[in-house]
Amino acid sequence: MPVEISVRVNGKGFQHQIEPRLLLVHYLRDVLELTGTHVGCETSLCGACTVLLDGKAVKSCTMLAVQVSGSEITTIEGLAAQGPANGGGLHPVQEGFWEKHGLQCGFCTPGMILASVDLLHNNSSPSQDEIRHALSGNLCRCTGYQHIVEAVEYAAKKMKPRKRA
Amino acid sequence: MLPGGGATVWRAPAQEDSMAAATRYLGKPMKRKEDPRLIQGLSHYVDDIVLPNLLHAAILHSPYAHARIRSVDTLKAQSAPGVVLVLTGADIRGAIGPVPCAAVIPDMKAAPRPVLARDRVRFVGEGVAVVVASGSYAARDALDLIEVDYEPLTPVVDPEKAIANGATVLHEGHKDNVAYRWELEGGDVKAAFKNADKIVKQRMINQRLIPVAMEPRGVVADYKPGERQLTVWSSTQIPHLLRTQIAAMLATPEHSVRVITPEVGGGFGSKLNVYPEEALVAYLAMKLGKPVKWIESRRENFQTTIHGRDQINDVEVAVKRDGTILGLRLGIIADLGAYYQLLTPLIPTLTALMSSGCYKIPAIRIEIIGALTNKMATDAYRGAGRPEATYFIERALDLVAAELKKDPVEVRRKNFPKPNEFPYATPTGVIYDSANYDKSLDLALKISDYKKLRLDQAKARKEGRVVGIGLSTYVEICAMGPSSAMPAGGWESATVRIEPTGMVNIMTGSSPHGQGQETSFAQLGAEILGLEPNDVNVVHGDTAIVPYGIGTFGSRATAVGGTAVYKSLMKLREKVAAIAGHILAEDPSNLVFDKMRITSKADAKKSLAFGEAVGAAYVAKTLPPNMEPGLEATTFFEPSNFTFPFGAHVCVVEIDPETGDVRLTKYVAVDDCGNVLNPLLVEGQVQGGIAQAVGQALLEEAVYDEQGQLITGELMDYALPRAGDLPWLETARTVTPSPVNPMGVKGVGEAGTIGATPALANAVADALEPFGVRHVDMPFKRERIWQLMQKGNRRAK
Amino acid sequence: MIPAPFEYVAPKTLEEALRLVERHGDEAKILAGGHSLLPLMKLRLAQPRYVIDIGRLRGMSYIREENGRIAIGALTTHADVAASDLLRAKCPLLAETAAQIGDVQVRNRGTLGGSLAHADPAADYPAAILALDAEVVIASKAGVRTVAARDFFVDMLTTALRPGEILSQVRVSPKSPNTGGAYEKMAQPASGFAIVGVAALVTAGKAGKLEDAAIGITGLGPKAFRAESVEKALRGKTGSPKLFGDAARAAADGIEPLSDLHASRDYRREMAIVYTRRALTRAFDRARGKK
Amino acid sequence: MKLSGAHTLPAPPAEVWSLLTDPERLAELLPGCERLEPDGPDRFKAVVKFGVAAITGKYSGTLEFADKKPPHSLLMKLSGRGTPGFVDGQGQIELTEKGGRTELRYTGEANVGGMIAAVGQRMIEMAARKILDQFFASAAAELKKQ
Repeated sequence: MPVEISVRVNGKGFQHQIEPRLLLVHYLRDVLELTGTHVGCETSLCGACTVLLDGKAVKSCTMLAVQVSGSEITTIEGLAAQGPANGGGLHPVQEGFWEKHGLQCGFCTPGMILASVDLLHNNSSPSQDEIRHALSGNLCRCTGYQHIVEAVEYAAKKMKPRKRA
Repeated sequence: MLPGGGATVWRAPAQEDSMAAATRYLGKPMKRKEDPRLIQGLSHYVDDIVLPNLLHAAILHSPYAHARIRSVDTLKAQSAPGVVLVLTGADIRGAIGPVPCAAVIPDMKAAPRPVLARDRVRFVGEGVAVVVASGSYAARDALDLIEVDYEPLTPVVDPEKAIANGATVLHEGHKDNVAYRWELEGGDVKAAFKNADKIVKQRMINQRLIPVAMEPRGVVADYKPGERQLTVWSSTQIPHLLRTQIAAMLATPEHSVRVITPEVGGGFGSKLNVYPEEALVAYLAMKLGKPVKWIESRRENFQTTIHGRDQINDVEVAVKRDGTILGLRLGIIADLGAYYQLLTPLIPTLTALMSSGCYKIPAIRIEIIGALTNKMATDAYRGAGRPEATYFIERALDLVAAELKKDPVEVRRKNFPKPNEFPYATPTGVIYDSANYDKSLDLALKISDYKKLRLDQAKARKEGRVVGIGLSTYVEICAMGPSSAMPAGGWESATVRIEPTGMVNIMTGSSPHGQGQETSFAQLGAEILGLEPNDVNVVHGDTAIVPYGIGTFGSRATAVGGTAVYKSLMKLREKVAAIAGHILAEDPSNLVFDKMRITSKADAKKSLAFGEAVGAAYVAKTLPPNMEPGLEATTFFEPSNFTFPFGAHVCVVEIDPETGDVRLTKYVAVDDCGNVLNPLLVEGQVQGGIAQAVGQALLEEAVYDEQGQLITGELMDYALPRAGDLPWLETARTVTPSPVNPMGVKGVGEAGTIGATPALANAVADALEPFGVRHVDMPFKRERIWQLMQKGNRRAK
Repeated sequence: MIPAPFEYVAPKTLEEALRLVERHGDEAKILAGGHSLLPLMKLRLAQPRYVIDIGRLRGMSYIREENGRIAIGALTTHADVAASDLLRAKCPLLAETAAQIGDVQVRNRGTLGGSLAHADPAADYPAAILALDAEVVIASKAGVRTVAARDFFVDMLTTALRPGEILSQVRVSPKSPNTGGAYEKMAQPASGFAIVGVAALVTAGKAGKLEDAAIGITGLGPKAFRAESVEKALRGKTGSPKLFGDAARAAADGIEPLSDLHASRDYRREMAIVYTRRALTRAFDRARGKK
Repeated sequence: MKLSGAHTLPAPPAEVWSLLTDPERLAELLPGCERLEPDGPDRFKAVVKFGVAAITGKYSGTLEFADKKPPHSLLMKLSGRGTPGFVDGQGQIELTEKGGRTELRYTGEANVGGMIAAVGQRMIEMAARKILDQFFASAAAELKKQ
């Protein structure tokens, strides 16, 4: 039996009748056509599907869409509130990934960026070890992580004077 | 800025990185053009493609490693909600040809893989039936309704048992499971071993690995019956070869097939292949007249996308007391799996070719046995055959050093060919293009402060700590070409078109998937034509737009693909110079391209905008006599040889004496990949390569149980390196240009993986030396190391 | 990747949830954060007919002091437990354990109650819950009952929860100033679950005399357990590296350790000893006021 | 996966034998057994729900008796398939009289494939032991009743 959900995604409100078993990641990708959130595994280990749920990083493949009804979701598409999709600049973490060559194939990148945003919310000047630890739920097969660590450091520096993202 | 004159090639710089000083963009660390779309979720991987009326396919896989299929009952599935079609192997018999293998080895037995199994399954995960439904959920549900009656057969899992007499034979018509035997001999091996002071022997196992590109594979196919046009989107490294093979498998004219590779989320060789689903999904779209999508799950990716490595190497090295290597004997048993994929049988032969390492070994004999087993096929995984070679020879050099009680550095130096001995021909029949092995080793020793590391190690050992230092000096073969040495062409194509507005499109037959050629080729175009990189667009991965190409693998995109781009750019520059010269009444060889202008070196007033000269080519009123209008040039570049990047890696590991846990504490990599177009990208390739080596050395192993079940079938049990598993990687380069191509580039996609694995292994073996350990096989999992230490401790008591 | 279909019900109150749980019996599974259940459902290893989502129940996510104990609502996430100032001050062992579960994303969603009710033999929480002598509060239509941690874990994936019951709260005692705790875990490199995880809690008196010691071990056997012989060997003795080393040797007494791809029986047993000693050493240092 | 063990049952071998080879009574003892119907001599069609807690799957397949040497030994062959994968196994059962009671020894091997083999690896053996223990406990209880 379908269930109704009502959710805010990237600042916009949505209401849909969905199958209860619909995973959040499929709701975002197939129903809302926000395909920047990727599916890299089915065991909640790769982190490619990471989104922000009420500001906290979660794995959207390990949630039913119905569980987020009433919540606010941010996907990679909505991270730069004024990003080119909406006519403006990048989020500092996005900028860091670009500046520091923090990505190659780009598949893990949206999840990696959102997990980094979550980290910087909780810790505005993380050490390299803290960054590596905070990203332990996100796998990257291309970069060897070093440039990702540098990207997060870049963003931390950039975000400091402005406090929060 | 490049010197004028169409014939002038960009000369290999005499000094390191002098190129960067003389150029505006080349050799500079430019951030990537591909990134803005990727960091904002605006890119399109296969699964992001949605077409009207799209149907979804799901595949039922065999849970048995070896079984006869008695029957497949699809009745219930066919009537399930949303289901459009269910097909079995029997249903598509004759309609789709087998999975192709391009490797040819004399007297090799055939082992073709049907797109769906018919009467027998030979590995866990082999496709048995396919469901097409209106949605991915409905397709998945219907799989559970298909009933297959299997009669289990004895699984053949161990490669040595597989090739032994009396083993169950996998394929009808074969008398055993030996796929092929292949021998290679150069120099007087018998004499070498007769004259040796010592013979060092060791068996080494290079374990089976799973590539795990972060994006699983996926295929979307669409067929327009009116136009008779089949379009296939696939996450592949080889769009053109795939198109040819799909056409052949479906017996469809190749010109009516178009393959598009959208964004590809990593490959590492696993997408350098032709898979059953690529033809099957295309077939379904043609049959149904509707677009069909199939996306691989991670579990399917583990079971049915190619695996890597899986060799047993029996090594014997004949040495003199002073460390001079006289000869090498190598036996390889390669576990090929149940069927051949595109290059499966070929991979161990690459090991053979590179078995000399970066050493002068006058006599080499290699015997390869390819074994068929009830497992997924092995094929090219980052390094493809060369990591195995580097691994055994670098381990062997350390064993020789240990045997002779010499420092590993000394034994290596003793056997390096010197820079003036290049091109250097090995007894295995390859010719190393250029190198300075001492130089990269010196630099690695300097950066790592090797002498101090040894002193620190001695101190640590006194404190009861278990510390090891590992060294590897490697050479690898890459820039896969020339065609004479390749199964299906070793060249690469590029078309460059300067559009009427002066904007440039580079269409490359290489199909990058994370390497960053959209940026580095744009740098090349901007440099040669005096433009900005943003004026240069790089198009790839669409067989309808891009000329036929070979693809991105074997670290060839820059050295072979880039050279084709370079040559096409030079042709166009020459033509534009001729037009500009004609308009300006100046000798074209006096013209310099810079800052979007073409200007005379002799007379600065003789100058016109680049766009003006380009416009003239299209308006075609002021062209020099007999010149064709338009500005488009195509090159099919055929390299004269492979290239041979090299380097030296040094690392330090510390082992927890109580648990066997190995921590990598220091890593220094010096790589020489010749000239570089963009050092930022090179660094990314090296770091990523090292991480994959760390994966093989410390964590990764595909384990099949005795029944042929893949028990590392998910990321739950197959560990990949995470951010915290790696120390800070210190990287540096030496630059020894390759003479093989005009840009002097070598290639770097696989070097990190090839160089790093043996360095890590040598470090672990070195750490365990006080425990009487001579050799330990990868992966260095805690328990394995712990057991060795326990044994060592017991012996010491 | 795709769960089998099910009926979804989201009760608004605990009472309603209890009615539903009772009505649907073993055809239903309770969904809290979903980080134990959904992975199984996606692989179709679990195919419940009903999913009762208690994740939306109000007032079940809290950490507060009640009658001298600390009460933690079943729906409190691992992240909240790890970050709780109250727990970090008065029951740091639990916060430290929570911080070692899975990864950031998992900790943001996974709940204390969900993890305990699933009773994965390699989960982290049970070790700490046992060492802390926590009380598990269980609600049913008949009312509320309390089960001691050591009676809660029955077997692999099996707890003292009966049909019709919902785990509603966990209670722990605040530590005394001379008590120190530590959770030491050898993580399975792929999944992050514990190959062996040891939670130690020691109370040190004058001159390092051990007034009390409690050790919970997870990952080793089919269920987490208290290492009573180790505890016995410690009580009343003066803490020292030698004592901890000797006492830890009994860590796996009476347990038939699990064996899998990542750690054999023998290795698990040995690692239980090593990690017990490490946890004790660190807990003791903390009890003595060392960092 | 190799399994072996021994249980002492409170009845002489003849009674144990008749219990083990009586499909109707067996069906009641076998944990999760939903159906057990004759399908030829010494061969039965079975539907069994196997698993532990949340990880449960339904398997349908066959149960066969072979090499019957009443009341001393027999070979039980089991093969079942379900959505989580398959279980194929056989166990040699030996019954020895011990003072009016029976010592039952079994040695067997089970092959497990499919999803459960790929992801349930660390739990399978435990689950199998648990199910066997449950079975023998119920068998003992049943024999005691008589």
